[in-house]
Amino acid sequence: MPYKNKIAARAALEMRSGQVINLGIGIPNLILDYLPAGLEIFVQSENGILGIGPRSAAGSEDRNLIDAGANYVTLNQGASFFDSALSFALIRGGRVDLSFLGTLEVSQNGDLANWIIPGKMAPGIGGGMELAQKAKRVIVTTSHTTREGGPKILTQCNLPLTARGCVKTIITELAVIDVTPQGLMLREIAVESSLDEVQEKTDAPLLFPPGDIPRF
Amino acid sequence: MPYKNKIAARAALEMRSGQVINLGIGIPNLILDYLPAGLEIFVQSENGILGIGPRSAAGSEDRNLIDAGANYVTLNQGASFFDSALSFALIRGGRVDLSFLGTLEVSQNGDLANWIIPGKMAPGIGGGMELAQKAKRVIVTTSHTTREGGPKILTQCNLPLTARGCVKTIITELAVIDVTPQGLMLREIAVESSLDEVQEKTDAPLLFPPGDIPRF
Amino acid sequence: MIDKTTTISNALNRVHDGHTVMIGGFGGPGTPFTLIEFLHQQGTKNLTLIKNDANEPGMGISKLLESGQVQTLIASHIGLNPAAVAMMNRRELEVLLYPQGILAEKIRAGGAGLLGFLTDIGVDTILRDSREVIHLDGREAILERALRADVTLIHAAIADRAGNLIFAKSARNFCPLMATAADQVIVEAEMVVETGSLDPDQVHLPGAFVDFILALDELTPEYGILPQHAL
Amino acid sequence: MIDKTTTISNALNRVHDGHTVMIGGFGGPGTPFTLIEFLHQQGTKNLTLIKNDANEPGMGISKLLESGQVQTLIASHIGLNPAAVAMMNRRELEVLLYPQGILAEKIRAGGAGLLGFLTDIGVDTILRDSREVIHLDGREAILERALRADVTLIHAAIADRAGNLIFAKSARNFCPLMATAADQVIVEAEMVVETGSLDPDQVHLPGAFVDFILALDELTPEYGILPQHAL
Repeated sequence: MPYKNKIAARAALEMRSGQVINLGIGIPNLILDYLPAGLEIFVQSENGILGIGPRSAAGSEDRNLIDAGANYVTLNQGASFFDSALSFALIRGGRVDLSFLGTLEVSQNGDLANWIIPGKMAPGIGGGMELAQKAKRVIVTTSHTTREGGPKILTQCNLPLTARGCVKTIITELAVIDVTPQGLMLREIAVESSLDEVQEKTDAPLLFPPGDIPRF
Repeated sequence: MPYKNKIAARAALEMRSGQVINLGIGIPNLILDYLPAGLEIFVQSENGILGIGPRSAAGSEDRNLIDAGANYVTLNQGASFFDSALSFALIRGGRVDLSFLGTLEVSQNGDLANWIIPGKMAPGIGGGMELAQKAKRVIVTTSHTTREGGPKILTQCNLPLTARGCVKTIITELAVIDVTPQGLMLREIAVESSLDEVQEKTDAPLLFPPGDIPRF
Repeated sequence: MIDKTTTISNALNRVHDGHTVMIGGFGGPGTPFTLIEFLHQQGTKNLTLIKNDANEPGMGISKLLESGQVQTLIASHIGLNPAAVAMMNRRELEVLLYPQGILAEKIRAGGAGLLGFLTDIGVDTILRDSREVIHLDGREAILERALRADVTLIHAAIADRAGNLIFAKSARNFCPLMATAADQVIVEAEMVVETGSLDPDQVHLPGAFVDFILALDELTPEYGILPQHAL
Repeated sequence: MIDKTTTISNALNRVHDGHTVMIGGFGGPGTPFTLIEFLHQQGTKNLTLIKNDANEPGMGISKLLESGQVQTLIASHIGLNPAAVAMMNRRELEVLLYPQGILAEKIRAGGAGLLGFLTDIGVDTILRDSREVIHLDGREAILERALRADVTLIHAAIADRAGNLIFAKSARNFCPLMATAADQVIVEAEMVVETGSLDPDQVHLPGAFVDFILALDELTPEYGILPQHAL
């Protein structure tokens, strides 16, 4: 399984029935492919939709129905449409239970940096800042390291922040890590990885729970 | 014709086809009874309606359809419903062409005082302050004097204001008076009244246009 | 399937003494008379109520006012309820009155996760004296804070089990705004339909804002035509 | 009966050089491609555009950007349009970017006749440095001003002749907000129906906000499925 799919599959297990969930662009967009059987969630999209289903099959797209990443999507039972102001009222008003976001950097205290590389990439914030700051729970889904192999999980972020202290959990192809008041706590580790590898590729100290660390 | 109906009938002539119009409580509520033939207006109600028609005939009321004065009303073709925030967006955003309001006092520079008598009557502002301040045109429909015969049209208001300088026209059972930069200009006079009577019952100097003053 | 319908007691035992409660409705339409009646019977007290108006004596929230369950009422106009006006004048009830659209905006701002907004409504009136005033481009503006509540009670015409709502005619008014602005939202619905039976383009309020639904068995006379307002 | 339908030239000659123009749409859905194409052909310039995004190269408002008709673009995210990003980076186009929901609120605030609002979004980030900051209860808040435009251009699925609008699915997005926030509002509609044929409870935007309606004869390929976003 490609690493992105592995992350998405693991991330899917964090959802609970009844939750309102926002899926960011990139890896989060793959999560619906791994929806556990029987789980009933309400996927919100910033452009004014609640109740998104899987992406539309080729040939069955609806020209009026895209998600915030411009993908043609389907609807689940109980879906609804609304304007952009209400869509962000839902986000900023605290009705999004879970927001999955990609990132450039994430720090040991949950700071998130995913929207700007000064002088290099600044296409706009989109809905990410409001989701990061106001969703009840933010989970970062990301490759454990940069394309060049450098760490993305850091003692502190170097890039400008999207929101401070917002990330609760980090899911990578190597590990599931919770951001706790004490620091980064390793919750699970990939079957093909090791404690040493995870720590080596993480530029912040990791805490380990007592006993065996579950594998995924 | 009772004086209230006379005022309403004259006020009805101020409307133009296509206008969005808000009718306050009291005399303004009678205006629809005198709608000129062929005139197509859109009556807005603060509780979230555009396109109100006449009051419901006895026995044909709809329990879900009242205006802001709690009267059961009918709908015209092209009506729509919306929430209270959009209703006041329509008002404060400048899309109400004409607001008819009753008053306690009105001054020669168009100040309106119609919501509070300190220590005596203060049931709340309702939608009146926003209508007075933001409708494109405010017409006051009122008895020319108080129940005790005292003046309501004054050099300046004694009561706390609803909005400053908002009134463009005053319609009473005796006269139609425009508020102009030069002062109160008598536009029309009731057939049964006289210039002397109107001036006597008005506690502010009146200007008279050249030539005959039309009667109504 | 997610099913937010529940019993009235399970829903309303979330309202506790001292809570701030938003209650939908403009006059009769949209007022959740059944939920209010139960709250009255439940005896919850020291409430702060947020509602456009005070209904009329003996009806709707006037029951809560008259029984002394309410400490503070935040409203726009209570002129149709002389009982409430009398309590206000006797200082048995604290009443905070706002221009109607400003009240709607304060609630909406709470629902939209804003801190407040700036308006010129009332800057030239005595309202200004009791408000926070800031200067903007050399002119005065009134700063209005966002309002939120512990619980919102509203009435809907139709709900699906996931909480998607449709309101009828002028019964919409403050209901969808208040549903965005409380930690827990309780809806009484005249009809409950299966999830999936509403057209997504015609839903007035997405189910994400709704926590509990009470299916109304009957509409008591309060919901009907009030003779005093008919011709 | 009131009939707001008109010709495209009569509608669009209200857009003048130097105007601020709001344009509906999130990606394709809701974008008034026909009105934009005519505005492109009309050659109106020095425009300030307000739109969520910049569409994609060669499409929608990108035509106006690429032809140099636009001085300033106020948006939320232009990442799907490398042409716009390149113009921004070469400083051929001034781009002001806001968090998406803040942009929506700024437009809504303009439409609601407010002066601005207060938010905590971004107070802990570099955004703060380019914003107006005030202190509220000992904490910092960002003051965002209301946005208004000379003209708004939007796309609707159905309009009646009085201007009541219904939007389709995710094509609603910014359209109804922008329609409240401009001095003149021009709508292109896929279908125009007689006034009285829409259910008043299902109207998404009341006709009072609409000045001109263009009945679309055909939907050009821009309105269709974009292969680059399909599976």
